[in-house]
Amino acid sequence: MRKRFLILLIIAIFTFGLIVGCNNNGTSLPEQAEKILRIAQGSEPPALDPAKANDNISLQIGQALFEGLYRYHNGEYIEGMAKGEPEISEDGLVWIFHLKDSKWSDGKPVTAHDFEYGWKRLVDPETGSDSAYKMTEYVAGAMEFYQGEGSRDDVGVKAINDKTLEVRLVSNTPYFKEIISFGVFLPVREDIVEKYGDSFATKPENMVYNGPWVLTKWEHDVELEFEPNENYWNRAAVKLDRVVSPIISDYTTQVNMFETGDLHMTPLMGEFAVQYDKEGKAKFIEDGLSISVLLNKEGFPPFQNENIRKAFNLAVDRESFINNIYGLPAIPATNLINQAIRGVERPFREEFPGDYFSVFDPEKAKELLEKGLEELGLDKLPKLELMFLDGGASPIFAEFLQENYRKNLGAEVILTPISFEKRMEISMTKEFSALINPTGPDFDDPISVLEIWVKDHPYNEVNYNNLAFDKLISQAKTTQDIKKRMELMADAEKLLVEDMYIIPIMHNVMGYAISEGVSNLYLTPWCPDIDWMFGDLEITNN
Amino acid sequence: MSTYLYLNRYKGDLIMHRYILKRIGISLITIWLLITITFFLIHIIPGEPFSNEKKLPPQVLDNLNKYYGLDKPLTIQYLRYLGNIAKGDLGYSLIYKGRTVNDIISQAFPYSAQLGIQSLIVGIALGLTLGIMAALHRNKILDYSIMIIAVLGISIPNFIIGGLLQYFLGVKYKLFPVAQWKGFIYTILPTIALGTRILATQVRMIRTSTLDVLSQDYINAAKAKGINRMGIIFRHILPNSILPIITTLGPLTATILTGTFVVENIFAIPGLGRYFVQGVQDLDYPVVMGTTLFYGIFLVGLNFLVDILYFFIDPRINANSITGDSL
Amino acid sequence: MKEREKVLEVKNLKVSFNSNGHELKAVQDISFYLNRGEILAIVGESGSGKSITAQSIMGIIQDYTSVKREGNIIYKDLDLTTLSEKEMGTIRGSKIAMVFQNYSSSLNPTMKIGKQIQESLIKHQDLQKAIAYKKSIEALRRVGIKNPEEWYYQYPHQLSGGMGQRVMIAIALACNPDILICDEPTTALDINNQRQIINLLEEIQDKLSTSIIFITHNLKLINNFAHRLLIMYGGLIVERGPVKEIEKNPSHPYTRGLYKSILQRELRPKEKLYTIEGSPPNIKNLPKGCPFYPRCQYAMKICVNTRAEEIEVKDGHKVACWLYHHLCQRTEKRGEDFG
Amino acid sequence: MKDLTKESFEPLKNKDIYQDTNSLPLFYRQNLAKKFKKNKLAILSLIILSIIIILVILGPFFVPFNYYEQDYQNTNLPPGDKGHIFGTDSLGRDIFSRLWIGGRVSLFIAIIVTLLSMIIGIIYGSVAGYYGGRVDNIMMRIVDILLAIPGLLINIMLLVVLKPGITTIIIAFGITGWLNMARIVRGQVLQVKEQEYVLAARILGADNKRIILKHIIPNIIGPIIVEMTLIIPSAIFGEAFLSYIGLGVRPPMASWGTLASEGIKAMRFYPFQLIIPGVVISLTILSFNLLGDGLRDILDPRLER
Amino acid sequence: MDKILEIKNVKKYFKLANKKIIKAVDDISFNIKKGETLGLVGESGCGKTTLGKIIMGIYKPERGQIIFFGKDIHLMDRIEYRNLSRKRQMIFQDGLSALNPRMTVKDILEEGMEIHKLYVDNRIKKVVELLEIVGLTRDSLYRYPHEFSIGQAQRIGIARALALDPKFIILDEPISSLDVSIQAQIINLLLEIQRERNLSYLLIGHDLDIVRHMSDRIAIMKSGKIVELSSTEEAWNNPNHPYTKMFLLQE
Repeated sequence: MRKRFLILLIIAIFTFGLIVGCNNNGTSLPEQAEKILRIAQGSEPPALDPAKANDNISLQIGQALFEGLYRYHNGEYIEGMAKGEPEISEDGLVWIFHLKDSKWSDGKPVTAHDFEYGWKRLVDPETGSDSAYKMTEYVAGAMEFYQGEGSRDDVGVKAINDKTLEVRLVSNTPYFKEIISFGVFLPVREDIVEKYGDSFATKPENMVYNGPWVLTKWEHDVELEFEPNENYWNRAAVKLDRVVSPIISDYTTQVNMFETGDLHMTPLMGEFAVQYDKEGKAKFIEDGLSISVLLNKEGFPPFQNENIRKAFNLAVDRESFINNIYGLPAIPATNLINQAIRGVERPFREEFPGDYFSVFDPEKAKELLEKGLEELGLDKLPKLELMFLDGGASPIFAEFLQENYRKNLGAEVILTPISFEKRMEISMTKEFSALINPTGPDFDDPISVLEIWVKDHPYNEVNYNNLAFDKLISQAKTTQDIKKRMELMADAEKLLVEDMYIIPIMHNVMGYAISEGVSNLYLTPWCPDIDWMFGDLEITNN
Repeated sequence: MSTYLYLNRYKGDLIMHRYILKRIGISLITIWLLITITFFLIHIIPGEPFSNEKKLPPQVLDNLNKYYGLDKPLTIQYLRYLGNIAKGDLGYSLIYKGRTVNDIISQAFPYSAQLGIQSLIVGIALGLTLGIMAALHRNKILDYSIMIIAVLGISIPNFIIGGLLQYFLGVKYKLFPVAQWKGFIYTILPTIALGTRILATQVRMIRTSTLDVLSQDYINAAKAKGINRMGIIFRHILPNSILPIITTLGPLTATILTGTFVVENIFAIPGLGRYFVQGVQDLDYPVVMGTTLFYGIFLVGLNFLVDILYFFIDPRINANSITGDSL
Repeated sequence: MKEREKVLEVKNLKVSFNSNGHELKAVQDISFYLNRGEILAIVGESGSGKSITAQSIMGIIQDYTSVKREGNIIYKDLDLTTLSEKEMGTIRGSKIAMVFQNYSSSLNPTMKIGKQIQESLIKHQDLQKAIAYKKSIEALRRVGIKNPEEWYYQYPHQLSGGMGQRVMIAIALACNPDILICDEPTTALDINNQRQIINLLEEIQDKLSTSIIFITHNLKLINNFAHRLLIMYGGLIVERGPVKEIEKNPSHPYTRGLYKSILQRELRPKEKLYTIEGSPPNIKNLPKGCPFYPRCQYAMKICVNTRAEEIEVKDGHKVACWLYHHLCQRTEKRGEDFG
Repeated sequence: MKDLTKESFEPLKNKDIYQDTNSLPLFYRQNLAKKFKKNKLAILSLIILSIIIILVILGPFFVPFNYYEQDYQNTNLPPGDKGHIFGTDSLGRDIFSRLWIGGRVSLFIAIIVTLLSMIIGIIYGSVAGYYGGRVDNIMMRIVDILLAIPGLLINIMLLVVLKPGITTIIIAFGITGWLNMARIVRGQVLQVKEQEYVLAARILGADNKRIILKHIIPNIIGPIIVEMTLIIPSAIFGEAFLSYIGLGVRPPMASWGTLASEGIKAMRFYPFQLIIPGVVISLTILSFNLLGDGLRDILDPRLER
Repeated sequence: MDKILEIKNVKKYFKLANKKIIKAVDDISFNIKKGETLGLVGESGCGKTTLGKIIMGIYKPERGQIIFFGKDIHLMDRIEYRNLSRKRQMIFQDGLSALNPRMTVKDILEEGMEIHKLYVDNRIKKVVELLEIVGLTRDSLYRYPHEFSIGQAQRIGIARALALDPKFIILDEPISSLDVSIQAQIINLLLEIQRERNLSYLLIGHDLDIVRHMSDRIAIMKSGKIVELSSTEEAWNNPNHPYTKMFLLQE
């Protein structure tokens, strides 16, 4: 289920469909004493209902409006509604959280019952949440309830009293705190949901907030406006007076608005990234997103041959793409785990560099291809259909790949742009030959990238099947020693790369330009990728 | 004489009646056809909207399908759809959770309508002025210059005009806001971007129809009455050269729709065009169907009004014309 | 015809058009006058320049790329050719008015009949709407339209032929002009209606002593109607004089031909008619001399390159033909050979 | 006046001295050619179109580059640099050859759509117009109804339903393109068939086939050609619009629409990438429009005499 | 075969857009003899042109018989009916608009011969002959209609009608669009042709002098009905119907 989420994340970033921008209207709008941050959204938030949010924008806004037990902020997991660390049972299966004294925006206290209701609602089949998988994999009884087999009462979430929440897990999950920091594990007020029914969270009036901000205006497809939540327990940390989010879907328009001072922030892409970088105005930050190409031997039989798969890997001139076309200083990938993911103490990639192959080697590729063809008894490769998500940088990368395969392998590649919906469908049907796959981890651990490739995992889209790999993963999942875990995962990654059903292309980097005077605006490699909750703004008087 | 006149009037009423009834009939058939075509086109699309949700528990899937009415056979769905449309209910968006298509349309359309109407007014007003000027100065420099502007206007795709305007007048010279729609000043660039094309098509048509009018004897007759230039232009040329324009209002509105898709995107205007294109890309069926229907019904309605308007404005639609059927 | 006062005098009018580099001489040097209360008929075939003459007087020649108009058109003491467009606008419709050939194309199809009558009243007499309305009704009644209050609100397409032409006349007469120019006002009508229109014009001339220039190609129509007659051919006036006089003694070979080819009751049925051979000249290529010589049975050498001066055959009856030159010895000129 | 002699008054023997220009033979076709020559704009458009068409056909052969080869060391080169006449795009592809290849696609679409619309439109329109009466009534009511359905929306929906690509674009445009043609043809046929020369031919005993082929078609071909020159630019335009919203042809194929919408993205930094396809699209549409206008003037029978 | 054409109780109605019915031709009967000219006069809109078109087979009458050379056209087979078009012809009011602007004079004159496969060997000779009959020279052969004046165009129209050697011609106001000096030429031409070929004419017109001059008998139409049908002399000298009196004597 996670895969779905990954893809959403990806689309968000790689296709610029749901870009976030951050902005300050200091220059072009009349000066106010108010500190107003202007930060654009690439589209309307599809859903602000915590149970239904599953995209970058909704989650970004959700983290400002609501607060779960813990939250990810400026690179670390900090306290939210929870007071201190949870109490974890010996076997690691029961977690007990204590809540702070805090209030909803309407003045009622936030209780453990709100959490219980919110979490159960997430996995209630009636809700039909796309993010339910986040919980069903970890919390006892959740999967059964979600699939209509178990009952609501058997879900392992329980408010022991107003301030104490008990959670029972399926298995020992050391990183459970990280999991629940994600923006769907939120408290939800039963009375409000009952009151508004289907229209819950579709209008500012139809919701209550326990996060740092309240939504004051939601003009569809035009603008959202936020004001500080006076009942927020840490009101002092909220510095801005207002945040305005115009919805701008055209990328160039966003940059234009940034340049005229109508926005405080804009993402940078392509030529804009290059130009801003030259002027020293670009800020690049590691991104959890990696781009790879999935090869499906069922869809394209020649991919059964390892040499052919490797030929398709070595034929891609990653550096040329990044240096001359892509604009952003992404990292050519010779492995699958993103540079942003933590290892034992430092980033995983620093501890395990994992340069498993040379970045680009057309001669070798050609050689491997011929060898592979010979082994298969083929004269020529049949036509290959390469699918890619339409929009943003994907088409240009697809064209790049198409030409690389034509030039270096003589392969005829047909490009098929697909919609997001179609991509989702492929995830289920696994009917494809090759697929450009921008993807990122759900949480900050290599396991998130690797675990889906075990046999029979629903998101193992290439039907990867390697017993040794599966064994390493199951070991890694249960090992408590973090160093050992990382080593196991590095070995697993090596196996996965060597089999080359997944061709790593690059690990992404995001580029932003931010107006002067804006501070405490955090960009994170994970979804949601912008965190403006505690941002600040210097008011210039000119 | 008098009886003849009264008879004539009575006949006029009768014809009017029949004419309007006939038009209403045709409009209704058109709308029905539109609904049907839209419905079946959407259902040819490979894959059910929720087929990708196979891994969802069956109960969830059922709920979703029931919610969106996809669990019934196609004919039932079709009938239900017809029924819902008759009730004015266009369903829920698949992408924007909890928002009805009616809701989206009622929120987004006013923007498109304002943009469209502004462009239409600017385009037609300028088009009329320039077109008549060109015709009055036929084959002189003024005529050529106006025609060059007009032809350039129809030769440059909308999105290029929009992009150029935004960059030069917005970013570079900072004369107008770059994007959004928050007051009159914001509407200027998009209106120009969209209006240019309307202007260009109108200028050519008005010029032709004005030339036609100018060659009519009644212009000479008006001159012979001693009517001055302005009088001739406003009372004799304008009402007559404007007539052919009215019949093109329908197709013109369709042109404007195309324009709004592009212009709304470039200038971040939350209009319906943007929802439609977005809906197409997201395969948000209810939105695509709803928007298409809405536009279609809107256009059909507009055509109907134009026909009626024409009936009143052009006194020549003759009650006594022979239909061609002989008994 | 008591007062012999000239209300209009046209002197040496020349009109030419430039069409694709060709100079088209529509009117080549004509002069004539119009007395107060007189009906002057101008008769000629298509291309003879008669309509262009009328339009030149009104100053409304159009539809050609470049028009050249020379000569003087003097209305009372005013030379119309020197007036600005604006000044001319005060003359048109109020002092000199015009009735066009085809009412269906000369009435604005999108304007109510009453409005079209009112228009010139408001323009020239600066009347209030209510008075203008009354006056328009009056104008309609004057041309013999019953129930003018009804017709006031009708559109031109609802008119029948005779009615349409009456409305045209009503418009022209709205401001009581001194001169009414009728450019083939009856050509598109039935004989029945033709007669009525002629009667109407006669009546108007009688009552209002309006001077009328009546342009037609139909000689029969003017017999008992017009006072004087101009015969035009190829942009020139070939013969002029009192109608009765010319009818009695048509002098120019063309005029004679015209009168002869009008059917005479005395002819036996199916008897061969007298004809003028050939076709009217093309104004793109007019002969240097007499425009009629290619069709003239009496053509002489001199006719080819030289135009004849007008020669007075009788009081006020003038003809432009070399046959009447004192040096010409030919006898045909006296018209003895035809009755 | 001075040298009038008796001789001057001798009867003229030979009147042939006067020659009416009217009788000089002037052939209809010559006349058309002459009128065409006089219409400088139409000539200019024709010349521009010919150049564009020649370049579209032959252009790609003039340069040592092809439209799909990517040169990563030479991306976004300005025009003229390193032998790239119009420079290179963001993938280092030669814009000159892409432009003409794109032209092939755009013009191919335009021409096929036009032909399709013409064939359907002419047949439909002339059947309705010629047979008139109830047949006409029903046929035209169908057209009216179809015309009231916004064609663009149907086009987009079709492109979503079917796979995007040249064929689909052609089908989508073709489905709606013929309607106007049918209306125009029908109107013309109705008009022409009431002409007295058609009556005259019928009275001579001519059958339907003869009347259609000899009397109607030659007299309505003008408006048809004019309409044709107007469908072409609207198809080019439509394709550009579809490319902009992402429903255009598939890479590595290019079309003028895809080039222009790529160009608009690069406008800030490499304006030539927009200007070049922009100018060529505009020139083509402009020329077709002017040619159409010119032909309308030339073929207008009212201006014939 | 004395009677070239017999019309019996012919009716033709038109339906207007407002469902009103116009009785354009309302129960008309008459006949035309060999070599005879029947003048058909009436105010515009009285149905005389419609009647002409019915006789030419352009309109189908609602009711009534049209008998050519003794045979009802409804009873004719295809070939007979086809051959009928050789025997009946029509001359139009506007000579120019009756000529296809895209055809040369030669093509126009040859068309009838082509249709009826006449003079296969020497059509051009026949065409030149026809041109001479109507007073045009052979240099007109390859010219297009717009190069001619209206009078000349009318002559071409006459030549076209004569090409098939018809027995009966409808003249639909053949001279009303012509200049005065040309009218007489065309009348003479028509009279001459009639005399030479012993043709029958149905002359539709509103210029009474011309109709009177050319016709043997005259029919006066009013609102789709014939109110008077008598010899020309009698109609003028001794009209029966009051309408005739009013109509004929208004000159």
